[in-house]
Amino acid sequence: MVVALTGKHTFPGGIHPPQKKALTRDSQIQPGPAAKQISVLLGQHIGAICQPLVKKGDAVEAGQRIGDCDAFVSAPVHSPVSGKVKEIGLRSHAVLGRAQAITIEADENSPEKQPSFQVPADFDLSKYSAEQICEASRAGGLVGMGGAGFPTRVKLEPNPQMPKDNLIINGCECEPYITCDYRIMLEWTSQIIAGLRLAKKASGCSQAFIAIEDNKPKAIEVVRAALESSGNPDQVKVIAVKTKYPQGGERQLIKAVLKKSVPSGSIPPMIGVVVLNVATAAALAEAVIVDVPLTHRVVTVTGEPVVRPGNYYVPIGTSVGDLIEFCGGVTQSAAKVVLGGPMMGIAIADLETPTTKTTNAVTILTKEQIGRAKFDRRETPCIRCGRCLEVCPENLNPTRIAHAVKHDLLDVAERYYMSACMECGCCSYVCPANIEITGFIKTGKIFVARQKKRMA
Amino acid sequence: MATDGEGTAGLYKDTLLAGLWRENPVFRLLLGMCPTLAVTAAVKPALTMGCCVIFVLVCSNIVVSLMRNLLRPHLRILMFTLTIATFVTIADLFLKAFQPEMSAALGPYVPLIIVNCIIICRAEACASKNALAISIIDAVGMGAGFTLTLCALAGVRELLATGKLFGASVMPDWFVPWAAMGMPVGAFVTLGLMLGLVNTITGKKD
Amino acid sequence: MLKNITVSSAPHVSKPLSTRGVMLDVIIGLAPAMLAASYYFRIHAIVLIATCVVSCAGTEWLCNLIRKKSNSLDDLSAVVTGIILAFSLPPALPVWAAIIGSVFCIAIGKMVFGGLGANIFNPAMVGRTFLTASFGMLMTTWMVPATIDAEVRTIAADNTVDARTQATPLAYSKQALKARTGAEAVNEQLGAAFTGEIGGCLGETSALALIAGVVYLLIRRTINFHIPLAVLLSAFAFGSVTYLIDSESSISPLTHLCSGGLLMCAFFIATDPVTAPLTRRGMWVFGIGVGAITMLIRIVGEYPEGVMYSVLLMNAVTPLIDRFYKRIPAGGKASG
Amino acid sequence: MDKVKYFFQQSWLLIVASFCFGLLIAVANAGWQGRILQNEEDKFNNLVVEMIPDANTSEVALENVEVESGKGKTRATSIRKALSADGQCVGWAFTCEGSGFADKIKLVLTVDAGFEKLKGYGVLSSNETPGFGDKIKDQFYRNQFVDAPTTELVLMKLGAPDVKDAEIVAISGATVSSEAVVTIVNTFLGQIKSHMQEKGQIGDGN
Repeated sequence: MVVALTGKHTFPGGIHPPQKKALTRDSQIQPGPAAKQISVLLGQHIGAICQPLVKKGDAVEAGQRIGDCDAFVSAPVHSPVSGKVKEIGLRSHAVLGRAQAITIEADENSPEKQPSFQVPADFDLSKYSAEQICEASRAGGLVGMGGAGFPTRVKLEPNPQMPKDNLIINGCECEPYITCDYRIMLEWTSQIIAGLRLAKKASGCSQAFIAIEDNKPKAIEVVRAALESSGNPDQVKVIAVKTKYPQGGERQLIKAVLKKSVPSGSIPPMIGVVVLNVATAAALAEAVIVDVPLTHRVVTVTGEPVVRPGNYYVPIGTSVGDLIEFCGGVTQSAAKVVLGGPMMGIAIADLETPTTKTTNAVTILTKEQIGRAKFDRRETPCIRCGRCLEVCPENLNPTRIAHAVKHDLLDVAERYYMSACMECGCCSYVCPANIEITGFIKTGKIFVARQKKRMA
Repeated sequence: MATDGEGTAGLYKDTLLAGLWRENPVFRLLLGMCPTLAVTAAVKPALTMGCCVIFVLVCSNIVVSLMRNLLRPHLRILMFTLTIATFVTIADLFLKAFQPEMSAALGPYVPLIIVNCIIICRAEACASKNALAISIIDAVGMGAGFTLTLCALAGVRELLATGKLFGASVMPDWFVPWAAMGMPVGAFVTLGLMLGLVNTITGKKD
Repeated sequence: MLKNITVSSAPHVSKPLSTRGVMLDVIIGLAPAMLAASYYFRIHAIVLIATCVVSCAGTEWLCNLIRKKSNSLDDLSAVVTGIILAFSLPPALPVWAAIIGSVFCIAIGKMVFGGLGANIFNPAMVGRTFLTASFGMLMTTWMVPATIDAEVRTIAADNTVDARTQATPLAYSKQALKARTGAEAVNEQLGAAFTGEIGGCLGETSALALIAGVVYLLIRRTINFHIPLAVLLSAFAFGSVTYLIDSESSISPLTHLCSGGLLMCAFFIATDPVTAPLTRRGMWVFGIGVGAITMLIRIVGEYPEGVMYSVLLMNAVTPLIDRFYKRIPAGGKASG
Repeated sequence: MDKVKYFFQQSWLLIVASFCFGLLIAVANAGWQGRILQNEEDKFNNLVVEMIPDANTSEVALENVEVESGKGKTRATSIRKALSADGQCVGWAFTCEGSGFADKIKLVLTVDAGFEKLKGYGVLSSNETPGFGDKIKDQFYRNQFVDAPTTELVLMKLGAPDVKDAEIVAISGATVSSEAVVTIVNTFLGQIKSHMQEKGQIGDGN
């Protein structure tokens, strides 16, 4: 199998922000902080929010299920440490604002989970049935770890109405700064491949791909070599895709790899495609083979002001403040803390905000960097230059939508397909007039959601 | 109708001033746009048009005011139009007989006074509800407001388009006429700028 | 540490681009033509450009003052408008006329609509239309380039132009169309039209300089190639048809492209983002429309040049084009 | 019967008013009609006198002369004889019309007694663009027609406007209006000339 190291596969639109991956690219995955206090949010995924299964004062074990929900689209949460439930109360949540969380005080002798596990040599795919795999992914609380947090079980479970035939493992990691997926591909290669094979079996896909951006040639080679050495029984194809933001977006990736478009308002399974992030694939292998739930994840702590930037294996629920402290703190120039990358990440005001299953990075930006984007230059009138239309990966008309929202014309915004926007931020990035197009569209979506709620 | 004056005299004064400024038909009510745009290329035809409108307005207001108690509501617009058309025809004939040049310059715009909204507006809003004296004063005020506005517009346009006023050269020799001001575009631009100016002065937002 | 953290919506970084930078690029793109104009029309060019730029900027400043808006001069859009207006004026135009045109184009063409980004029509073309309508004679008096007529003349006190004048190639081509012969003589001027040693508006004579400018803009990706290409292709197609039908009375399509304001229109006027469509397909339609109407006016119409009116006409239908070519999301229309 | 009663109840005012207004218009018309006709005649005569200095007045010579104005349409005109103070025929005058740039152009055309040379034209009514098309009223353009031969006229872009020949130099910037005048003159002149020759009013040119 010959794999090109430069990708031809891509999608229309997109931008090329500075990569800035060199900061953490060569930093191996290290164990993260052994935090005294962990706050596990009950809503870390798309779907129904979990109900707590423990009470204040209960003792919990590492890996114990502490929150769950009966709804189909949901995923349980587990405790990453052993200790005592200190409180069940509201915590800052990057997306929801404030949300219920279970705060656990860790014991002195709480076991420290090691990054990665060894896929046993006698790993045999035929030992696991499709139902088993799905069940394990649900029990392990697996959700998409790339950003959206869609419960993995829902993705995988075969659906007679929508048979799935393509599985894509997403190793694009197109956001600047973040390198956690890159490190996982380099270090946990066998785990990813095991996860891929399990996912393929569970979902009944006939073809599987691993898509990696061509700015990570090392990862492409390592994955290819690992596939070849294992004999590649599933005929997995490694696809090098063009380095471009937002190449890692599900819809964009499907367009690049399969040349197929996902209809607006639907999700990839509807056209028979399953997309799993590499971290999810690795977690799937862990959950199925050794029956360990998702309680830790790799987080890239990065940004110029960070003293020791790197990739850390962090218990989910560790507060951002603890994480930053563990990395040696930040220099004076730090001005903004972002959960996620600079393009789609969410700026937080409360350093107590716990990390979640979808937190792939904590990016600290300097005043100069955000100043260039937000403060130095005032917003000027839209000159209709059309740059936002050109970069929009969803082929929308962002300026129209933004201005419709600005003038409170939600129906107009809807007519310009506001709901199809994936909020990738490309339009705001290129706008010469410094209009916060993405911000307006997000606001518009919230308004529409409120309207619908009122009507219902 | 204004009521802040004192007694009858104050009411008369208010009525008169309303047409001139506060309820100026062109600048505030935006009525009678057709003649405003069409006959303001020069002051003379504008003034003639204004006088015609005053004449028709006063006459029709008198007639309408006199027969206001006899009007059937559903036939009132018909009566207004009939009255206005009569006086417009008379004005047209008069112009043809005594001001043939102006008649030629104004062309179809004199007969078009029939459909001038100002007149029907005043008949409806004032004459059909008020006594004779108020109706006449209202007509004079409105007509004078209309005439003055037309003349102001025409003055600017004639001055810039030809360098003349009332047909007499007033601009220095080096002045090159702006022909565009005599064209319809000049009418629209001048009217727009004047409206903007008036709105600025009165502090009206939109 | 981390005392003053700020919060705002994503994305948190942005490309170092600004409206001012875009306009600066356009000015740089216009620079070669400015140099060419100064070379061929000497003091006239410099005076005219300076007048237009200063009075455009002044008008914008004044309008902002009257409207109690913050000063918007620093986006340089008024400067660009001024240069383009100057470029579309005859070199020998008196200064006062240029000032009237500048005031009109900024005040009426741009500020009354609400300033940058809100105007429907290209402001420079609005100003030029007003001047053409007002001072027809002055606007159709073409000066001979200084390189041919060594003596640089001035404007006499009585507003007549004291310079050797000549008709533009397009005026000759109009005569050729009427007389049904003589197009060949116009075609021979192609070389002069390419370098710019010919009568015409200030900035439009030198095809070479305009092409140099647009290459810069295309490399900098300040403009897209769609509109210029569409304009030139459609004009070329129209020109070719008439040339093939009757080469005696019609000038060659290449001469059509190089003479008059077609190149400047295609590169700098039609590409004004504010008044052009947003979508690619819309840009094609817009460009083809501009080229076609220009040629229609040149060949069938009464005026020798039609760039100004064709741009304004297509500006008027831009909202319609945008409406017609609405973008459909990548995944097709949302279901349900 | 009730219906008729109802009808009159509702509309008696309208009927009465219609009669009154009709009467008013009739009176005005009767009083001024003579003057209006006189005005039109005067305007025509003034133009004739302006163009033919010897003439004092004019009288109708031929009425309802049909002229084909192209596209199968015919227009009727009447030809008038220009008379000097002592009753001598010093020329002929007639109105002619055709489409201009914006609207119809109506001209008075005068020729000398022998129908050999034009004496010029005057504009009765036109609506051409101010500053451009309406220069057909200017002496510069009108003078070119004075003493031009009554043959087919040709419009030129460039040339000498002072020479009295069949070549007419167009007004720069208003080619359409210039052309319209020439076309109108050409259309009417030839046809009326042959018509006159038929009627024996003038010689056949030999």
